[in-house]
Amino acid sequence: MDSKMNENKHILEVEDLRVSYHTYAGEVKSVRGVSFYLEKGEALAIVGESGCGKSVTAKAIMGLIKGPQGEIKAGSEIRYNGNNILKYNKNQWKDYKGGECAIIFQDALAALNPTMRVGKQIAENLMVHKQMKKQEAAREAVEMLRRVGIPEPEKRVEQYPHEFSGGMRQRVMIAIAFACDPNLLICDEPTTALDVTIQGQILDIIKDLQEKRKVSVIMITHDLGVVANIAQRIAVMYSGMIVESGSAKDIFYNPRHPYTWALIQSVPRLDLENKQTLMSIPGTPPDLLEPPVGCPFSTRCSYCMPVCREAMPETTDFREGHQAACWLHHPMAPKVDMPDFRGGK
Amino acid sequence: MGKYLIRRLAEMILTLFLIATATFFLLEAVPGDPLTQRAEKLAPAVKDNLYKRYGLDKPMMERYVITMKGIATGNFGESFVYAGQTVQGLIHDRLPVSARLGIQQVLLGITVGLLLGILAAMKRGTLADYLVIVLSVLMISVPHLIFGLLLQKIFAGDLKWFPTIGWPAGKDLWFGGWEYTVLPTLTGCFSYIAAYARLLKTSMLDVIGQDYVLTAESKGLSKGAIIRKHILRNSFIPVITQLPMSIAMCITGSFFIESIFSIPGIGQYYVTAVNNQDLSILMGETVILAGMYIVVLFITDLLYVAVDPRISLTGKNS
Amino acid sequence: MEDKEIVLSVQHLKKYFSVGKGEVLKAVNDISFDIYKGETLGMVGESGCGKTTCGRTCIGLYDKTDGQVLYKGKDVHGLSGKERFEFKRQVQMVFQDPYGSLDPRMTVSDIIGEGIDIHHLAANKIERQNMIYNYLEMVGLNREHANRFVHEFSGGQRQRIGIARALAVQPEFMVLDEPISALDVSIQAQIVNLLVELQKKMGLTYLFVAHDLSMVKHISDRVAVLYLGTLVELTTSEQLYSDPQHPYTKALLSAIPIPDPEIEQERDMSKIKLEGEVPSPINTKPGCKFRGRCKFAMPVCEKEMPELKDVGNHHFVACHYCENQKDSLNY
Amino acid sequence: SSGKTEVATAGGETADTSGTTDTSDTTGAAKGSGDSVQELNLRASAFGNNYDVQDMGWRWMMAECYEGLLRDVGGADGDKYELAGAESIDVSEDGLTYTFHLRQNAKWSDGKPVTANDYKYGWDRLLDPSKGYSYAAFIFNIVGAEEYYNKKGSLDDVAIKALDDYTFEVKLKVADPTFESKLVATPLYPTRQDVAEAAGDNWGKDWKLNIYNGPYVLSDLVEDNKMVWTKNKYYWDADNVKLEKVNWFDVAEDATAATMFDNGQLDVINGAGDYIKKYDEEAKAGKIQSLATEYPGTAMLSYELQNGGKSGLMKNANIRKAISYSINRDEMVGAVYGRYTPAYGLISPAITFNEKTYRSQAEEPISTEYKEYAGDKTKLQGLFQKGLDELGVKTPISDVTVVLLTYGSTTQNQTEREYIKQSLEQNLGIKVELNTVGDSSLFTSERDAFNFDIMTAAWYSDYNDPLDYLDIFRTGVYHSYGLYSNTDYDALLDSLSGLKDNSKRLEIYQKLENKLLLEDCAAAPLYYADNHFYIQNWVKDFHTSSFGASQEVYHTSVSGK
Amino acid sequence: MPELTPGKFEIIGYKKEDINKITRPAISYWQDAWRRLKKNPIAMVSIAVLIVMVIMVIAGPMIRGYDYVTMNVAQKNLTPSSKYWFGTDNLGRDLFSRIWAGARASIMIAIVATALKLVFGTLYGALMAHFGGWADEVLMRIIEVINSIPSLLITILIMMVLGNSLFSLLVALSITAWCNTARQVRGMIKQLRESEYVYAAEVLGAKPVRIIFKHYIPNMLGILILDASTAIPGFIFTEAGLSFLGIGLKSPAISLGVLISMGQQSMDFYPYQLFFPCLLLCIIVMAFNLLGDGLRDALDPKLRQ
Ligand SMILES: Nc1ncnc2c1ncn2[C@@H]1O[C@H](COP(=O)(O)OP(=O)(O)OP(=O)(O)O)[C@@H](O)[C@H]1O
Ligand SMILES: Nc1ncnc2c1ncn2[C@@H]1O[C@H](COP(=O)(O)OP(=O)(O)OP(=O)(O)O)[C@@H](O)[C@H]1O
Ligand SMILES: [Mg+2]
Ligand SMILES: [Mg+2]
Repeated sequence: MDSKMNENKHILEVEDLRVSYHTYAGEVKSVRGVSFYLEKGEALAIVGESGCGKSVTAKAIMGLIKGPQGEIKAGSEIRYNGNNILKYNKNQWKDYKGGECAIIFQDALAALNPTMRVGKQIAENLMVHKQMKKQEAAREAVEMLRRVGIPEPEKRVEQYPHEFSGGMRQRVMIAIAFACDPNLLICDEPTTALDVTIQGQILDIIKDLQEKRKVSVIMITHDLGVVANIAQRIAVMYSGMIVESGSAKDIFYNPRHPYTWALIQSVPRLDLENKQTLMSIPGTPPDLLEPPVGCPFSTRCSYCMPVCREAMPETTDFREGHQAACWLHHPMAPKVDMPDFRGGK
Repeated sequence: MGKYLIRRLAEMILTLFLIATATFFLLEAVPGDPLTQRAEKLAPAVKDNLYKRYGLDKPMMERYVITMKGIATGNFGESFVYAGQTVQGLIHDRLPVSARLGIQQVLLGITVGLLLGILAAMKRGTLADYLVIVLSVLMISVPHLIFGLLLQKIFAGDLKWFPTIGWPAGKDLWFGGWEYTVLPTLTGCFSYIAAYARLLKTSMLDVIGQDYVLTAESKGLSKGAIIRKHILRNSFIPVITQLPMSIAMCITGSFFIESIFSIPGIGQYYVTAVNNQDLSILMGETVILAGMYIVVLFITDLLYVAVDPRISLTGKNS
Repeated sequence: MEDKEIVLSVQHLKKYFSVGKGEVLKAVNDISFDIYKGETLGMVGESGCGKTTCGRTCIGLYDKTDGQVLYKGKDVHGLSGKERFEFKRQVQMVFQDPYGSLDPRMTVSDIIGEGIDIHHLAANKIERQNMIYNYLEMVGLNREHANRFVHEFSGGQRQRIGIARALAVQPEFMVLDEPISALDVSIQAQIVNLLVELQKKMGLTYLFVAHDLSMVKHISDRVAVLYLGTLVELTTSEQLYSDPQHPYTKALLSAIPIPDPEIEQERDMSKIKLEGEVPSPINTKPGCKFRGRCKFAMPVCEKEMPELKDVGNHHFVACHYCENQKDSLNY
Repeated sequence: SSGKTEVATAGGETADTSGTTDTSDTTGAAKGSGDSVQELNLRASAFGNNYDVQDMGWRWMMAECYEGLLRDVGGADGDKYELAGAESIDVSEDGLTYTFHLRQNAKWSDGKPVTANDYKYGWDRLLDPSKGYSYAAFIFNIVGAEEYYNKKGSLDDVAIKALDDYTFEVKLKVADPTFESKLVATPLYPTRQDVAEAAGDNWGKDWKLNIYNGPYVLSDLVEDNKMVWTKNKYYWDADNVKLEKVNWFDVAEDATAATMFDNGQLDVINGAGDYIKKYDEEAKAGKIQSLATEYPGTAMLSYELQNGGKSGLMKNANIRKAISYSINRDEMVGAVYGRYTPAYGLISPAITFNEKTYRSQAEEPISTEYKEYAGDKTKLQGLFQKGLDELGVKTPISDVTVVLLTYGSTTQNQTEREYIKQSLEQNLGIKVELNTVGDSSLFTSERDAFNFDIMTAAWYSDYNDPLDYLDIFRTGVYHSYGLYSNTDYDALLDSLSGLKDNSKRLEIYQKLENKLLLEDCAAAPLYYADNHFYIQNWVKDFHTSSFGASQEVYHTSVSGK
Repeated sequence: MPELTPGKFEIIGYKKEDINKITRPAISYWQDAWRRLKKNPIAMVSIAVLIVMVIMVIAGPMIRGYDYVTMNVAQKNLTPSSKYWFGTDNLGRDLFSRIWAGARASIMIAIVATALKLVFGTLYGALMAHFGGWADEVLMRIIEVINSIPSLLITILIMMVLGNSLFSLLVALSITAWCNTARQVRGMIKQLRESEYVYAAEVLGAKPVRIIFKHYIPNMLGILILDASTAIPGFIFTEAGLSFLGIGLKSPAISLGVLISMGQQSMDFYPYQLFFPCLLLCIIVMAFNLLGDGLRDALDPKLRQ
């Protein structure tokens, strides 16, 4: 990826992002060299198991990694429209956060200030970035709520988050995020806590706004169904690294990493027979306090080779930006194809 | 709401009744009686008269009933020891003095305490944080009396910035004669500063870790705005919880302050009354203080609602 | 199916919570179903619809408000001390939250051993130890894990410890209260596989509660769909997925995103989109609970709560609209 | 007076007497400068709460705001009496009839004259059985008085008479040389019938109801804070009263008082503890004046004589003596108080007899014998053992435990009891258990329950005669410390009645004191009280008296401040 | 980068034994908390200080060879010197020895009062939580009443009723303090009662006694320890305050409070008599407080990894 060449196409480029948390137990290497890019107007999904570093990546992009515990390692770069945001000054940050880039968190109730009226939480954003007056911002907040499909927004702006249902709270979060027409939206598992029926509504709103406003979206989730619904491109994360990335079709129909294989296979499908043994990934992800030397997936990989335990595989490029980091793609490795069963055997 | 108020009022009255009862029997359990000293030199007949006059010749239960009846009608009777003094007079003369002292202490203490708390929370792990910790422990562990005397010696004695003793009265009772109130207020506010600084620090650190602070940050709000608009209000719940305790603290603390600075408040009087087993005055003061405590408790509940919309007065809250 | 032995029979079960100020929350509102020996009854529904409450009331963890729960013919809520003790051995539960359901101050062996101790299932310490090892291995963990504390385990491992704890008293019937919803996809399959395997090995009967329809369909013989404390549909899993009747079930099924971009993109257009949110279970109005979000709602839905009726083939539905449709089909 | 600070005063109800100078009502400090401000700032550590003269509630206030027939004036040779309310006194030959010719220009603070009737009413009131004044015994010697008080006679038979407005006459049963010294005591002050009766039950409780006939008027009082006297313009000798205003500040802490004195906010301070040393030095350097006087009080140890105490041993005089002699009084006053005079007798040097201090005429009873034992453990223990043997007690000395009852929580209280405890333990080898109570009423209960062997006690005499000290040990007098009872002693006391011969009286007094302390060892005197006043240089004519106002400011003035 | 040989490219798959391996050493809740505490320098310094204190209150009075009660009037009010490190008091007793003896009493009183408070508060709180409903209401009301009466009144009255003794001091100190513990325990049990592991135990047929001892108490210990660590300095301080009112310890027994209140009365002349006990009180209170802060962090479940 040549950053100059892609300057106008790529709204965001993340290069060798490494983030650690310093805890009593030691240094948690949450993100260990993540690189990806995002095109304008594109929806990129980051999938992976719990604790693999998805949220930390999102927070890093949003500029929310805070000392003294959190640390973005030197050498990491996050370029937004070609500028490394990690070198931003106070004012640049202010414009970037909320104005250029917005985030939606998983737990909307926790992410909304319980003691502030919903309208004000939206208006606050407008006042910071659009230099609106109080009343103007308040009117605009009503509009935002209307746009995300909340009935009677005039009344609702006066209410507090706890008076909203889960789905509506997430809509409020979306309203806050979209308030200042960001160019980049990060959704950190926005629907995981919601029911499927509500999840559909929320995804529709996000997709709708994305299309209308040409926003680039990073959708973080571990639900492959959601990914299939929304994403054009997918990055699969495992243990603080991206192990495979490519277009949605590449990942779903032509995955190249054993972890992606296993991930896709372990999802039960409605067309499966009753009580079949599901494909599952044995064991548990590695401890990020002491990550293994070699491929992090090697401990659970049915295709594990001795080399996997010794060294980190290099990234192999396939066509059209499809990449995977696995020793299986090394010329010396035996040829293995993705097993052809899906979601069971 | 009306129903709620009525229920609260009923509860308050019940609590006050229980408090009065507890106080009465506690005092009964103390050996001797308030007249022991006064009657010591009297002839038996006169002594009987004296006891009769204060109703102390009656059996305990009868006196209990009489006392309770008196309280119900707001008549606590006259002091056993300071003849002629009544609780009504006390409320009129002394309560405002203590109230001003208490209010000034609490306001100043809470304000400074909160500022220090914010400082410590925002600068966690830095020298400022440790300074606040050390300072607050120091403020708690050095007794009021010593603080008061030191302040008096330095600021009134050596520097002559403030009067040594005294307290405003008359038209200055509430607003005026500030120079008299500076040292007593300072002496008393230290413990509040310490308590509130620690409290706010802890609860702010709690709030800082919450997701909605991240949300606020992701909106591009400045640090100051985040603290003001998002962190503070949410950190106030534990602070509010502490308020009634402060009222209780106020009374114990004010004894020393009042005695050092010759302030005619209820604190000094209270300790004297306890030592004298001055039942009527004690009963009156206790009921007043407990009443104040309960009212503050009620205000606290209102404050909770004001600060945290999730809490409702009437319904069940989390 | 009639010939099958009924393990648990739930009849008009109601469970109300009072939530202050005279308000009642009808968490479970008149539910009836049977569970047969050796089967898995799946129970799905949105969050807060009363699945957990139902499960807990069924095994006597909550007192009932009304109705009856019969375990092997005996009223669960009226058991004598001794019967109750034995009941507690025969009926077990696996909890939703793998973090909250294990005492953080106990070692794994103490957690698994707790049931063994309570029911005196081991003659001595060594036997107890061996039993614990046995169960640990049965759920796919190692002996070395016995002396560890739960916070060192991942979610999937914890859930296996939870299952081992339940298994340790050799139960016959288990309520699995969303045992997988807190877990990662890759781990969910481990647990489901384990549960299926154990059922086969030991002939257990399950009440499997979840909100993930695909997983429920996979593991269950029959599925019950709950909506706001009421049972709206109950049938075999094949039938439910191939021929859902209740508008809610239909919407639910169509809302599940399929992990396949092409199918999902196509389906997106045809999905049934439910408007609005799940209403509050406090002080519900009479009539069908779903009517506010139902596009087939009829005047009768306002007035009467539809009863659960067999629309043929042991397919039970509680819906006025479906009833009428069937009627018109039949006539 | 806008902009001025008003400080803890109750307002202007009493302003009629003080309107002129009362513009600046500031507590903190007399900010005034220049000579003209005749205002004095004094310290009180507590205000009394009894404004009834007959009850002798609050002597140091009453002596300045009221006036009796005589005034007690302190001096280098002890106290003297000056005519005050009385212009002259006629005593009949037999010493039984006293006729007081009252000052005709004496007035109450409301302008009405002070008449003989006011005295009669006050004295009658004192004897009124329904009032139960404890100082009634002061005038039991008046014909019919004791009978009336004990409800055996009527008021009409009491020989207290107002012959006319300005002539007041009383008749005694037996001649009493101490009678005159009692006249300075406040119970014998006049009381205005109309005012007292109008106040009814509240008389003596609410100062605002009082009227005054002394040099000053109590014009404001806020408990725990401040009291203000202003000059009584109706006072007959008002021309000689220079101060317009006297402020009394309730200052609880010595440290605060010292700060204020050093700042000039207090004009006089009563030194205590280490401050005495400090101010003595300053006085030597001429920075301040000092005025040290004896005060008629004696601190002692009393024994539980009724039952012999918890240990039962206090019945024995030798044991009591051993205890008494175990205490090194010199060391004690130095270490514990830093002031006071070691006492080896009962009667304070402040008491005058026959125009000279009593102590200069009578040797302290135990001073010689004490020296024999002082610091000699074997001798002391021998004495104690002797006592044990006399009682037939077999317990070894080291197993004896006695209970010392004390109260108070000041450093002085604490060191005092620790000193006594250790002295007894070290010198006698016994164990001392402390029974410490927080306040005086609990002390009274403990005392009356006989929960002690030894207790700390003190007697502050009410009138200037040795008899006042000796009388408290009479059988049946409630004040009998430790309930001492001895018929010989009582008989000796009785022999004093009507005895006018001073040399004979002196002899009997000495006998009594010796009997009490040397023979019976009914109490162990520890020290005689005193006063150490330190006075700013700008204060003139500040006096002190033993039975009037201890801080006598009648003639005091301020100049050169 | 290791050398790549064909041998390294043979598919071997994962080892069954490895997949569930936990790399971190086995560690219990308490070990973990201790480990976190150890990483907190302030808490460790506090512990060190407290250990020194404990040693000193035991040995301190003996170090200089002066008895802390026996007076020596000839040596009174001496300023600190090599003979008397902290000087002497007004009866000539070595202040160094006295201060440690005072600290001994203070700490002991605080610890016993804390124990009383914890035991009673826990029992009371458990009763409230267990019975709930009507009984809970009544018991809660009692707490409210006790809390609304100024604690000073209760303390003084108790001292009057029971007499001025160590025992009554302990009772007086703990009688108002247990309410807080009771409330906390009640809240904690109510919360624990709803926790799934308690339900799990119930499902297993566990009797209430078992649940209390196996689940409630171990899970409340953290809170109770925290409560204790804040209560101890509180008691030391309160006892000191009572000494000022003259209702502290009975002489010749001394506590820091007694020493401070005696020192206060001579602070104009012998400031060191006030300074040293004050300093020691501050150090002890501060050490306990900071340890409490450290414990709060160490025991905080949110910080668990
Ligand atoms: N504030 C923090 N302090 C310490 N460690 C942290 C912190 N935040 C995240 N981590 C650690 O970083 C790793 C990655 O966490 P992250 O939140 O990115 O996971 P995730 O992929 O978002 O998982 P999930 O799906 O559960 O949200 C985890 O091991 C987590 O424990
Ligand atoms: N102890 C309780 N007191 C009051 N209300 C309760 C209680 N337990 C559950 N509820 C309420 O009863 C309803 C049903 O709750 P339940 O936990 O059974 O739902 P669920 O279907 O298991 O939801 P989820 O999928 O979130 O676990 C909810 O509205 C819940 O708030
Ligand atoms: Mg996350
Ligand atoms: Mg549930």
